[in-house]
Amino acid sequence: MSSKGGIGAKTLYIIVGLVAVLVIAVGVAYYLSLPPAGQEVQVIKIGGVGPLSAPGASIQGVELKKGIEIAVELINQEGGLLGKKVELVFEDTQGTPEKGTTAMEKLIMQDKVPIVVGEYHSSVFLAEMEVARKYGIPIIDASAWSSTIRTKQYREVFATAPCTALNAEHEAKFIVASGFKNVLILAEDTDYGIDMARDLTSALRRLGFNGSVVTEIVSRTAKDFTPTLLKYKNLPTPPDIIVLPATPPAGFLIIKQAYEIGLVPEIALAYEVTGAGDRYTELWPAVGDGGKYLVYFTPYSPRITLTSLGDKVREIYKSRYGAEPTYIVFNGFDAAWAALHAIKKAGSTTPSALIKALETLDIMGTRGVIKFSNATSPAYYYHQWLEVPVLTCQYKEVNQAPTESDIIYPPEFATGTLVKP
Amino acid sequence: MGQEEGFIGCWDVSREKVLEIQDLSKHFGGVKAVDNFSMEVFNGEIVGLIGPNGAGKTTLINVVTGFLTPDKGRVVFLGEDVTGLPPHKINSRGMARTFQLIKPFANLRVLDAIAVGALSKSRGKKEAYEKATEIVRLLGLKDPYRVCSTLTIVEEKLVELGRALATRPKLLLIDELAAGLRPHEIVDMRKIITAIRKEYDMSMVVVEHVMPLVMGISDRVVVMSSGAKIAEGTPEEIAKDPKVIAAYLGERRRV
Amino acid sequence: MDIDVRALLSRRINIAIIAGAVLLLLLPLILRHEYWIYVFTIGYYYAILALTWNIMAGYLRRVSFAHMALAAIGAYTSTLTIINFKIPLVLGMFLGMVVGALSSLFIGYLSLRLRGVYFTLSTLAFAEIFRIVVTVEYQYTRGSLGLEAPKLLGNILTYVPYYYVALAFLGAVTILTHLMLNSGLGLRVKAVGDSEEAAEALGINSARIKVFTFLYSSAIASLAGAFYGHLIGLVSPEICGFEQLALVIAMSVVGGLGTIPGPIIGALLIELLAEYLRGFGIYRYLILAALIIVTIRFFRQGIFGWVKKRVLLGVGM
Amino acid sequence: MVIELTALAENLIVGLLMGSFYALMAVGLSLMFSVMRIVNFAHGEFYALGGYILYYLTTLFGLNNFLALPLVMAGMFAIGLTVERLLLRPLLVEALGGEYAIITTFGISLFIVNFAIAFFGPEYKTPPSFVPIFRISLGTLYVSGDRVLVSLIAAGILLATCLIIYKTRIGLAMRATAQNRDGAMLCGIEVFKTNMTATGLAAMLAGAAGALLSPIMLLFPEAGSIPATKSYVVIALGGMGSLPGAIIGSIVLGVVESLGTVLLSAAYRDAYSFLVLITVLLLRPQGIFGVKVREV
Repeated sequence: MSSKGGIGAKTLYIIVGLVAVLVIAVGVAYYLSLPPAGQEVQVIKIGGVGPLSAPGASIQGVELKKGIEIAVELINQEGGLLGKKVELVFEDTQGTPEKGTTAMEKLIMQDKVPIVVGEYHSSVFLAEMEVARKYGIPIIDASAWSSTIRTKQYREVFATAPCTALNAEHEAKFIVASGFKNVLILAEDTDYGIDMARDLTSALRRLGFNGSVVTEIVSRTAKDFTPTLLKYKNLPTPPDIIVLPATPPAGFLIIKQAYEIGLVPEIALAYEVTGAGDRYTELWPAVGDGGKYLVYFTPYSPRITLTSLGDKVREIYKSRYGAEPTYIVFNGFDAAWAALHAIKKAGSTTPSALIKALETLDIMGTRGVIKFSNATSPAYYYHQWLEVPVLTCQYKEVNQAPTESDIIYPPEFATGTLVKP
Repeated sequence: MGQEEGFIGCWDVSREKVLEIQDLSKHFGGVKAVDNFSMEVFNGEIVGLIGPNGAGKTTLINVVTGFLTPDKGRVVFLGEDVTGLPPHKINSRGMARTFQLIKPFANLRVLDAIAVGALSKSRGKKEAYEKATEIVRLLGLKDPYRVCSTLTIVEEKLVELGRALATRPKLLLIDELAAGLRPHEIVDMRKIITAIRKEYDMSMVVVEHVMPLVMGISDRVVVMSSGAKIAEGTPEEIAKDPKVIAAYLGERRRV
Repeated sequence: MDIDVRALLSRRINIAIIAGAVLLLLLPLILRHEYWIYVFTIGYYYAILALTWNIMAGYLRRVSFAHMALAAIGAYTSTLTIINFKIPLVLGMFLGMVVGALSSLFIGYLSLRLRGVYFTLSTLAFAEIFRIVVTVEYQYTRGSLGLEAPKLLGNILTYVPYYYVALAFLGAVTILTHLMLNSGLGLRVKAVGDSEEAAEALGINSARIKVFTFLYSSAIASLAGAFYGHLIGLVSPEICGFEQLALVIAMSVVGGLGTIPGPIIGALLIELLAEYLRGFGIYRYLILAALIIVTIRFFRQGIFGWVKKRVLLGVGM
Repeated sequence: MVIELTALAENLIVGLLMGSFYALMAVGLSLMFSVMRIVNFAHGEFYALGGYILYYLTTLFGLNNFLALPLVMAGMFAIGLTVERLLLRPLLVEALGGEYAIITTFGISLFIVNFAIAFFGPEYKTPPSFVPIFRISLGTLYVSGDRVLVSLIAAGILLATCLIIYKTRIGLAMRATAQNRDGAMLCGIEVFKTNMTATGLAAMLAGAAGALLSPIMLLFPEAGSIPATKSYVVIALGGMGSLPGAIIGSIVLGVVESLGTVLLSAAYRDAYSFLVLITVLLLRPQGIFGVKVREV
């Protein structure tokens, strides 16, 4: 072989050698980044998970992270926990179950966090709680609403976020209390939409509602809902309230097109129940005049009387980010606040102690006292914060911001009553 | 079908008919590309098929080899009616072709490209590569490990010819192989075709414009103009035939 | 110089590949980190998908947008049959592969006799219909919430066994594909890829070759999907998301179109990079997109293609 | 479910209106395919870009919609040219297989979507509408007036494009290149110029559709994916590369979808167009107007 051949072989071996060294270096680097097992740990790390990039809902993920960060800040201002500073390690789960599992593995095995808080997508949380159960690490659901998370009744899983079944009870009570007779539910073709429709229908039945309840599934990615809406507008007895478990863009488009064909608000009121009602900067340009008289479900309204802690959090958020916090910020804060106080109550970071502490926790959150129910029936009560406040508000003017819209249900929080055109 | 060596160049009716085209027609909209065209090829014979541009030669080849289905007429090959069969079935029966617009296997090496042709008639990959190496030697292709996209025009045409040969055809249809070649390359091509003829027992139809090539090697010549056959015979007869000259040079203006 | 450079070259490449394989075998001992072992296991899953996608795009020169849908079919079929009919897990995965293969026959019959772009369009249509059906037939598939899938090896505490199952799966697929592509059949696939008409004229039934290649690629992809479902423990529509398809295509293109080791290298590199750059969340797919465009525009042969050419030059071609 | 005649008629009108927008997308796509034999898989993202340019022109610079529209179209034309010049031309020059073009346009699509997510933000934007919402009622029939007006604009743009293609020199050059690229080259047509114009026109039309529809249908980074898949169905339905086919195909698709939602179930709405695509591929692969092409 000509000498030139030698060079070829050498280049190849160099390349393979390089790759090998790189891989080992990465491994060793990570191995060293671990805190030495023996020494006393100066910092208590708590894990945070949520979608910060596509294909996840990155806006909500970022707000969730801000809420948790504010909680950690406040605890550190009060001298941290067990004499140590608290550090948040937040992992981007990108809205896919695979990344959720990866994030949990990293947090538990590498960062050695004793407790994890977070998540917005229910499917990702389902994957994360399996990893939590595998290692016996407690995890608190901050903003994933699916009831399936609660009905599995894992001991490690707690939830401060509202859940669809609870919300359905609230919405059913509102519909009955406001005297609507014909309910139309336009649910998006996802598990969320369909679960909501089913839960709301059964909740209405349990309250003895004798009016008509019709459910229609619509495609989440469709752009034009006019044909479906026309169908209901031309019925002999058209609906007087249209409940919309349909996330944007579908939800917004339905409201706009229902207004265009004269179904809303003259014939029926629209009742947006996904919590997107308070994203008013996106809602109003999308629905325009169709938003007048829009009734919307939300776990938080600026006009709700917050606890002193809640006001403090709101001020910090407004001063730092120059905007009104949405409910996701409070969800993140309350979940983290519960986790931190569990560590304080347990006086240690051993997971089993934390779980017992959470089960008997009783602390003041941003919107009321946080307590986790230990009831096992109905199934979704287990480790759920039952009294998480949920509200129904109404925009009475076009382009109204949540700070001015009235809370119209439940009566104890109400700042105004339901208005029909 | 052992057939004694027929005399080259003169009729021998007893010889067996390899290909028979019976009044074949193919129209594209109003254009009669092939119009009631009939022709025969006998075993061991080289038939030249000439005609002006757009006479329908390539369309005829495409119909005979199954790439286009005819509107009317039949194609009988080795006594079997193959009209309308897909190209790969016709090839497996022993009829191979090259393309006027050559279709190289750009990413394969020369040896691989020729081996592809040999695959269908070999038991395994090894036998296919043996046949391919033999054809590379026959065609005098240098360095068979180069990738086809780096070949010159002549080499590409030789590979096209070589892979067709590798399918061990009974009848080889060569579509304007000499097009675009320089004079000395045409002489080489002629030598190769005669060498092939000696090496393999097969008949050929050579579609060509380059007169020195087709007239030199053809036993018989068929002339096609606007889809129809206008003349047939030995190269010498065709050269003198007034109809052929008219078709090529246009009518002699009568003063 | 009439020496067969390919033979000489392959000996060198084989040495490198064996060295790489041994390195990967020992990796769990070196790393001893559940997190990194898990990341590599996911990397092998993507390597299998990139490799099988590359067979279609790199050799048969047909781009399929249904590759992730086929993986999802494997995952959903396996999980649904196991949950509803209580069959053993491995049988479920096998059924997943069979259903994936049958789906490829359906798409293949539909479009493979037409020009390349029709095939791509019908794979796109198939993937979209599959995604819609999965979200709308919620009572079986639980829609976007995803379906719990039993774990492949029960709930053991470590991922090391999964790592070796994935590595063995990848090794088997690589060897099988190498044998197939270097056989007579492989030569036919490459011929049909380069010029269908020329292959047809040489006696190759190009329709059958195309259907077989797509069947081979889809069956393995669905089996990989089934494995993925039982690794993660949750089967959700995200498996066949647009982002996952982009990931697999980038891995295949950056690694080296039309090569076998290329997509594997691309898969491991991009998966490690993506994990390593966790902070770059928002820009991750922007970087991936740029990688695809730049590689096709300037660096068409990809990483392994470049290495092969370098070594070829080294050998005095 | 008793479907009265009015509901059917109303839906027919909705179908026709949607058809005009699908046509804008389909004609652009079909033009690129006929001239360059490339299906541009980033066509949906050209739609979204058009929407974003309109959004920023109107909100940041306070331009009136009707003034902004021509700017959007000019901007998109330029983007089309650059994409062709930088990324698509080398593939044609080196006569590479179709798969490289498909992968490149897929990369461009991925790039634009994620560029939008990173820099324009993932939330739902709504540019100001061209015309305030008003309703026309023809007897018992009800039609949303603003949509009718906007689809008239779309029809106008479509007409202008057809004039360019069938009446001007560059249009002739494009049609010649579509027939036979080598033949066109032989008679002195600068094929690269026609390719650039075709891509530019395609991007302009898609951008116009995006600009016209975004005020009605909300704008977000992935907004282009549904209209794109619809236009793939249409060009397959109408026959690859045939402009009349693209226009009629879009109208048919618009009507099939809106009637389908009322007669069948709304949940499977998007699936109908794909089922149409699959049946067309099965029965008549070259589409209604297309011609069976065999590259021999």
